[in-house]
Amino acid sequence: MNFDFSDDQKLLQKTARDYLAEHSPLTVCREVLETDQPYAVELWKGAAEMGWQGAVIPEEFGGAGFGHLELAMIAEEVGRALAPIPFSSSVYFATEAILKAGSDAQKKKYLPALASGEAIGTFALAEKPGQSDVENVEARVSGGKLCGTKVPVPDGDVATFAVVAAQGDGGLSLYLVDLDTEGVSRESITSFDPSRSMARVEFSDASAELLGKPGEGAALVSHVLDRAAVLMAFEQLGAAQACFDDTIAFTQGRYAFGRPVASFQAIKHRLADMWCELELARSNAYYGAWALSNEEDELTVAACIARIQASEAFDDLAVEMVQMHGGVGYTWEYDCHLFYRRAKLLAAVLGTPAVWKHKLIDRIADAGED
Amino acid sequence: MNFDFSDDQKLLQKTARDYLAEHSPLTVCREVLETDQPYAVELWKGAAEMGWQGAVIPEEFGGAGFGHLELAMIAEEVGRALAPIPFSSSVYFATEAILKAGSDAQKKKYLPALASGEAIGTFALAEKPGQSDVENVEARVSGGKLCGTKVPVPDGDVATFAVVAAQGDGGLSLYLVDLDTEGVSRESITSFDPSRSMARVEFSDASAELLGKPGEGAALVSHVLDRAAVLMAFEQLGAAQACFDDTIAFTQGRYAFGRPVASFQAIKHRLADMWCELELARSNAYYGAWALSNEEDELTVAACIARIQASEAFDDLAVEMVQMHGGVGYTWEYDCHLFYRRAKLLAAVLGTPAVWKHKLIDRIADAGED
Amino acid sequence: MDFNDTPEEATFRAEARAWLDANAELRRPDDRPADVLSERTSPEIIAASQAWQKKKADGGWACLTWPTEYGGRAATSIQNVIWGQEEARYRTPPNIFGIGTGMCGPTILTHGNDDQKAKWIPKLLSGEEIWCQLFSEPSAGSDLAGLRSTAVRDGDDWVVNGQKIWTTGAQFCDWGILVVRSDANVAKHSGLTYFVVDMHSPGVEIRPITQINRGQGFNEVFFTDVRIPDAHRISEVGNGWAVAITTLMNERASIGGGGGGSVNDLIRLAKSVEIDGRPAIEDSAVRQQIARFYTRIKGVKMTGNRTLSALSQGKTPGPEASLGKLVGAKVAQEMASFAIELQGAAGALDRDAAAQGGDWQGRYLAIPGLRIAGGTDEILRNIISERVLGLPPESRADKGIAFKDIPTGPPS
Amino acid sequence: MDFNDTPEEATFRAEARAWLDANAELRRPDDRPADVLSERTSPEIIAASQAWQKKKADGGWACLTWPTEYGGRAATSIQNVIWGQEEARYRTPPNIFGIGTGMCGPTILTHGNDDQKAKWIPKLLSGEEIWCQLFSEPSAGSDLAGLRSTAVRDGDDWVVNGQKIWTTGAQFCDWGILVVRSDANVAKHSGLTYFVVDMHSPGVEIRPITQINRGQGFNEVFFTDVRIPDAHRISEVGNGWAVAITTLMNERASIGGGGGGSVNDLIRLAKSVEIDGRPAIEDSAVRQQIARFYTRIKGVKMTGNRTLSALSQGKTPGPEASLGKLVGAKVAQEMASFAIELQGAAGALDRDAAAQGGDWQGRYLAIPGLRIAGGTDEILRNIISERVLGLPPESRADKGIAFKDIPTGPPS
Repeated sequence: MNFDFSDDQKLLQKTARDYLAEHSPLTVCREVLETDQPYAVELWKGAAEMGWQGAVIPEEFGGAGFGHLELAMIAEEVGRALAPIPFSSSVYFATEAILKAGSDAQKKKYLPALASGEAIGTFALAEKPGQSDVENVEARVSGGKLCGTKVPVPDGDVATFAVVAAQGDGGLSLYLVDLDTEGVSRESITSFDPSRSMARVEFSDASAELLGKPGEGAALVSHVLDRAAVLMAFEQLGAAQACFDDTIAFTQGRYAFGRPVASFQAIKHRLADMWCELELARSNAYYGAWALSNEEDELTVAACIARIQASEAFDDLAVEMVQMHGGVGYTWEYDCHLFYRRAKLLAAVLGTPAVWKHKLIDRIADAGED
Repeated sequence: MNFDFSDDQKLLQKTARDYLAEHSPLTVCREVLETDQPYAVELWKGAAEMGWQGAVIPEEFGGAGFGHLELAMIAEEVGRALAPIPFSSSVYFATEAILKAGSDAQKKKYLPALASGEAIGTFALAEKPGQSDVENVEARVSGGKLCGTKVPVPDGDVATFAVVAAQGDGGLSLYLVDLDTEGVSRESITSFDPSRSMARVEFSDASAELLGKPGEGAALVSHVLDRAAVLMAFEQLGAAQACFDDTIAFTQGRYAFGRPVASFQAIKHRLADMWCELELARSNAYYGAWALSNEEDELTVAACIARIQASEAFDDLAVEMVQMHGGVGYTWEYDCHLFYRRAKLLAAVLGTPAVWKHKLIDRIADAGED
Repeated sequence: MDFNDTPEEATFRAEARAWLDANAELRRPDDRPADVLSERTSPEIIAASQAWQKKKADGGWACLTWPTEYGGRAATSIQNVIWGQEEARYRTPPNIFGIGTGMCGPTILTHGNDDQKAKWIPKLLSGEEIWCQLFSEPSAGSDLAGLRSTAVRDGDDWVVNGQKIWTTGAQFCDWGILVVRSDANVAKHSGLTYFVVDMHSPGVEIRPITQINRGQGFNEVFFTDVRIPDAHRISEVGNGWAVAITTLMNERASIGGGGGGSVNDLIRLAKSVEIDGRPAIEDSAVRQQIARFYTRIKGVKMTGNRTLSALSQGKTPGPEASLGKLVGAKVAQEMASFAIELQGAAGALDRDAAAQGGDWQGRYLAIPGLRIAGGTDEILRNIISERVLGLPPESRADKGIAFKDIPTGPPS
Repeated sequence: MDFNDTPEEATFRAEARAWLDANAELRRPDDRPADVLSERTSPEIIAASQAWQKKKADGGWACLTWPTEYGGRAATSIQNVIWGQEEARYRTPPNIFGIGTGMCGPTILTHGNDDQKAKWIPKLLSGEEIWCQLFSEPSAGSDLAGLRSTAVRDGDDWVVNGQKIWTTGAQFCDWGILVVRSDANVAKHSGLTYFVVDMHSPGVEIRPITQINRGQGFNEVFFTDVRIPDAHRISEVGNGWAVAITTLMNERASIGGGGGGSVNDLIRLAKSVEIDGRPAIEDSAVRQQIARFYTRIKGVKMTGNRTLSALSQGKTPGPEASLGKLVGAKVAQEMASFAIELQGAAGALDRDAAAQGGDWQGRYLAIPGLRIAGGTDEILRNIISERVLGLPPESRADKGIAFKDIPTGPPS
């Protein structure tokens, strides 16, 4: 039994943390939030130089050839720093989709550019509000031309290409679509967390290339979402940990009635409960990482519980962070709202906890697993 | 605006409370719990002498001719005392059903006996575990003879007659069935709260008399449950209040670390939250009483929110009562478990909160009510 | 038990409605929900709000419970509530007088002398002068009595220095109520004094605070050698805490659980989005959640009706009113959070890009303020446990110590 | 990251399994869940439990981590865990030695002298003698150091008077570990002394406590002039609190989140009952709840795996272990409550009258004990906040006061 990351993996994490502490303090997140800048371009380049975007891309395709455990460690740090870059869209979604279903030609075309950060990928699934994304896909490809509207597409305003779910001849399928091409029009739309951008992308007879087999779309979406869920859980975990650490520090330093706020039992006990939520999130995320890196059959179950607990813990902790900071927590000047916004955004972008709960029960109800 | 009980009603409540304090201290509940006695016979007779069973039965049928507001006040006190008598079965269910749907002959036959306490009525709906009681009725009447099994029937071992939901020629209907008659066999079964008894009742060609119109069963069940829900909410409210008062007293008197347990902020704040739950339950119960006594269209909505909040508040408070008493709360000797058991029993017997939540949404989703 | 007005109340309501019909327009079903209109600082809105207040004052419908000699109508509390219910049915400008009429006025009427009442009350009531409140400080929020701004006597004046925060509307106000420390050598509650300050005085500097929802309803107010005549002192030197309590009691009575959006809006949303390919309103988990919100919101409302009944019977509601804000703000936050989740991926959007114009996202960003302003959840639970339930007070680390000796941060 | 055993661990596991295969029978899928078997006091069960312990001791599989000189095998903590995992797969009698081997033994091994170890440890390990713990008192639960039973020195003996409570198995035990107050004139933690008491001594009276589920696992133990030789004192006079801490650390490590029933059982129930005319497992609200339980239970289990990994790397787990009991007991209670609600009206039944033989009702009545025994939720949150998170301790009303002067009830 060694349910922990290795020393090498932890060292990689430490390197990532140090790099981000220097190059992505919260002021970088705030700058993207407060300006029209869709993401931190320099940080994105720096991350690519560190090999993060290509962490799980094989060396033959220009990647670092690490495994998913290493990527999980990087994701946790990206989360901790609230790094305002299209990392999840490009790495957890687009890269995973191509690794899974791409032809050799597709891999050669996209992976090296993804690894170098030159290409930014994203995943275009949702078309309208609600929790029925796969059921609601109306975008359609015929004769290699895609028509339809995807909204919201995370980072869709800055991505160079998208993996798009659309109806094809064999049913729902995935397609690769370059976004700087004829027949694609896109606009930034207001994000709940403007440090991460969102777009509406309209396709009118845009060239689309099949990714995977025709009709394999639903299975591939599920596959990609499982993998992204685990990686995203680490990003959420890192952010939740940062949120918790800041709240602990604040309540210890803030005095009321002649004593630290953190000495009041009501606050202490709530912090203890928050710590439990965070530790559960960490444990479930580790389970997900194990399943992902070993390609275990349990991946879906592990992804579900990692995703559910990470989303709920981060959301909880961000709400409590604002509350425990009192008045200043409600100001733009303090950083609490960066977490409060990011928590909701990350919980929304790849299926809400409710969606994953249904998926979990689908899996365990007949398995007799315990 | 006078959203409160009148002085006369409060006086009636005070009388009931004083009577029960003398005749039904918790030792009476405990005696029924610990022995084979199905209910407190003397208390039942005393209650009848006070006119409680006949509170809403018109004087022409031997009742006190009070209204439902008065009955609500009595129910709150019955709840506060955890009175171990078949009050809810006979008064909230059987009496209400007959008042609503009974023919003049049926009223003449049953109401005076109900008012005097000589007859004990009950309501037999459920047939198997689950939340689909009305959907699952398989008991059937043909040619005036009832066949089927009802379980659990609250107080079915001591009741003299039951209002039974069964399939008839016109669909689901209600029937009056005397239980001391041929074709009825019944046995006590283990109750989660043995201070209130439960029975399995089997009917094989037992004589059954239609109550209301054929096929009117579903509507009548819903009608009776709405009314019973409001009255039961008061019983739950009274019990929850007793539970809360005892917990407050205990935590103030119990010292740890040189100070009252009730002086610890974690406990204080939880008590504050419990008080909020209790007050919400009280407010919603009052709303239910208003709607019931005025035969308002809003009765169903009011019954739903009264039932939901009363069930959840009593359950919550009973759990906290045990927890806040610490070790002694876990002993048979202390009274906490009387509340802990009763809370679950009362939440189960006329539809769980989940059932009432569905009913509520059915009502409000299209009403545009706010 | 009767939700209807008494005959007297009905007469009064009819009178109010008649005046409103003649002077305002009824709200329409498709008007934007009142709770998402938060902008209150533009000159147009201030002018409109002042005009409406003046109209009400002229008609005898401003500050109904105040004495007639100052422009009120000596109405009962229940009449005041009835007026509020009726006024809410009409299209009226955002109200910028809540603090003046709800907190400043009642405090001056209780603790001010006759000169002070005559000087300030009529113009406050008529909306000619706008008022704000200057209590909280960066280091004195929940522990309000820990405030550090000072007042030093100098001849007939006091000289005030320090910083206040969370002052609603400071940038367009004429007068402010102010609590400052006049003596740091006595226990913290004993060294406070209460003033009315002219917001146009030299040395008063106002800086807006941007909230997490980018709104700017609040300000920081800096005082640098601001002179206040002793005649503008309310009550005795050192009695400021007692006066402040009057203000705060009025504040808590006026902050409700509003701003949370309605269950109706949520049901509309649940009908418009899908789960598992079917309208969300048919999903059992969604139904259970909405039912829970409805039950609690209605519970708060019915608790309010019990309070109104007490008012109607001439009783004074007590600290029980904390329930409405404590439960209401939490439900509001849960409901907004749930509504965002219902939107799925589109929950990550805001404003016009989101469902229902982003109202739920807007609420989600506004509601943390509700859970903090006018007493955090924690303070409300303290109030309920100590003042309603009579539980023992917290052990106090700052009891019986001169203010200057109370720890204010970690030992260095 | 690897759930598999290291090669050494695998070898050890195989060895354990081989011995178990030879000496016991595997559990079967239709065996009653272990968590609902609570009866441990009948002579048959005691005899069976002793026989199994003896067999393990003879085979070298009892108290694995203890020194070989006392019958242990000086195993590592992870080996002990592996043994536990393997043993749980077999049909074995209820274990009545948990307190002896989990708490009493380790304390004596840490604080006892060589004579004491030689006298007690071997027979404890072999199951020949059964042990209990005598710490809690009616007025000293969470505040354990507030205990009032006394020991007074008399020649070579101590004379003990007072009352203990929550003593598991006292009625069939031979020895007990006991903490009593030897000096009430010093601060409360300083006046305690730790003894081993012969449970057959004159003056020891045992009365079973009936729990809310009618079980009788615990007892009250009354001491009236009970004499204990000074040779049975563990560590110095007045050092009892430090010794007790050793015991309690071992207690918390041994109490898990068990007893709550499995998600599998809950799914079985949800398949067998209906909501709205369809199997409950298809109901969205039911699914969301079960998923939540599963996520949390699995989270506790995975947290346990992280602890095991630390053990496997030779680290000592700290107060973090409180998480398992705090979260686990609460989830267990919520799950039982939910399972009862799923049964609808039949939820009001118990035992054979209820679904699944009343297991959920039985758990619902047993679980409050889990949330209290070995540290209430409140104590666990104190431990986490102070010892894991390093937050400031509670202000102490009883600090630096002689024990006899500490308030123990409301002023009269």
